[in-house]
Amino acid sequence: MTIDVLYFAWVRERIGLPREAVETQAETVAQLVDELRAREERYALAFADLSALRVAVDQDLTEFDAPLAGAREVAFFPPMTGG
Amino acid sequence: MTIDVLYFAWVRERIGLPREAVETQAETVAQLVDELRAREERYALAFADLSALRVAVDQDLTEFDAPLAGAREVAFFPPMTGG
Amino acid sequence: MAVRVQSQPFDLGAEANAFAAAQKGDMGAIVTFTGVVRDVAGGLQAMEIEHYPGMTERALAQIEAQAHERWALGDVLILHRYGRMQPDEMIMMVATAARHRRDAFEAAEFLMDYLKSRAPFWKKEHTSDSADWVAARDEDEDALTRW
Amino acid sequence: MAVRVQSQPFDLGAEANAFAAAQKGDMGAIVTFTGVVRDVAGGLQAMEIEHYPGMTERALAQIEAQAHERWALGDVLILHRYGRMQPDEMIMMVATAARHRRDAFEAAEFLMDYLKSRAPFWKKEHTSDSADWVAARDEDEDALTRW
Repeated sequence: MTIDVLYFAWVRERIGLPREAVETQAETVAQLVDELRAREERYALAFADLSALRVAVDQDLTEFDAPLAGAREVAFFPPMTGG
Repeated sequence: MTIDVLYFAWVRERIGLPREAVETQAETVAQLVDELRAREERYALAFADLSALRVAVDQDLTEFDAPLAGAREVAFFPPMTGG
Repeated sequence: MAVRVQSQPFDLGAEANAFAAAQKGDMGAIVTFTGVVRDVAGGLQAMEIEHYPGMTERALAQIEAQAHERWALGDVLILHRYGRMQPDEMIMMVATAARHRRDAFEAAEFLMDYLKSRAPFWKKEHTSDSADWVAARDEDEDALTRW
Repeated sequence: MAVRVQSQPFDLGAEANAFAAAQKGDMGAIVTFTGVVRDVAGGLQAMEIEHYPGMTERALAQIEAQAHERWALGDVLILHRYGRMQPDEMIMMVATAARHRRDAFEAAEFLMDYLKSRAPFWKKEHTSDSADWVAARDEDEDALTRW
């Protein structure tokens, strides 16, 4: 399946792009992260510490063990600092 | 001594005037209240239930057993309803 | 110190903007509370507010000073009207500025709780056939135990 | 439902007045919170706010819906900017209306606590020689345990 993967804030800066289409068979967010980490150093660095990251699947906050079945959009970003 | 006695809200309406100068030897607010009650029915009615009244001496909220030594102004009124 | 007691209407927007513009330094949080005349029971024609000139300003200044002692605040504004008001008119407002939002919120709630029960204002509701003094609510007195 | 996400500045006074004027019935209590760009460490030239278009509006609408479920409220406004801002510019505001002041205050605090940590905004501080993403504060995450 093809998933739109989005990056924000320093995750975006570290990976060097705001979004990309990713062809994957990953069944969970964590598996998708493993595939991305394996690509290049910049991905490995961005995903080095998952406790410093948050993830949203189809624009809802979720956990890294969340399933990806049917997902169209996955976003990775640091803890939010709005307000 | 002469004390300015002020009335507000329904206390003012019941007694029928907003303020008056009272010549008194009362040593406490409670003694002053007793003197006022003895004057006329409208005072007796206004001061019938002290739990429904509040008192300020020289513009500070206080209790009915507060001393009057040196006081220049005593005000009686119902519980406040500002805001 | 900013305490204002007046009979004239005030403009919430103008007051809020002026208050915000006056904050210097790192006061990043601004809270306002505004009280509006509402016709809860139906048939309200006017709200009349009596106060105790002199003591009112004194009580509000004391309440403001207590807020400054308890929280790290920038400016504080307490503005309260007296006299006759129509439904939908604004009765009063408070504004607080602080570095942290919790301080600004708590101080504004504190100011409201205290001025409700400790500042000498009395409300009278006028309908077409009656005029009744508003009774103090036990829950307003109880609110003071929070602080 | 009133959620607005925009890059343009907003006028607190105009928003507060419009919000108050829209309240009907017995909503006698109006609370606003406004967040302002402050230069806490010194040397701040600009604050940049990035957000996640689509998810932002969705998250704010969910937070607003939760507030309506938990408190008896009139209208709610959540307005948040993104893009580049100077010190002293307003970043965001919330407004709540309720019959009782406690509901209006609590709902406004709830909205602030949730949007701080659950709406997809990220702040970056620009000084003359650096640009740093603002770290999330533990106390902001901890604030959610109140609700």
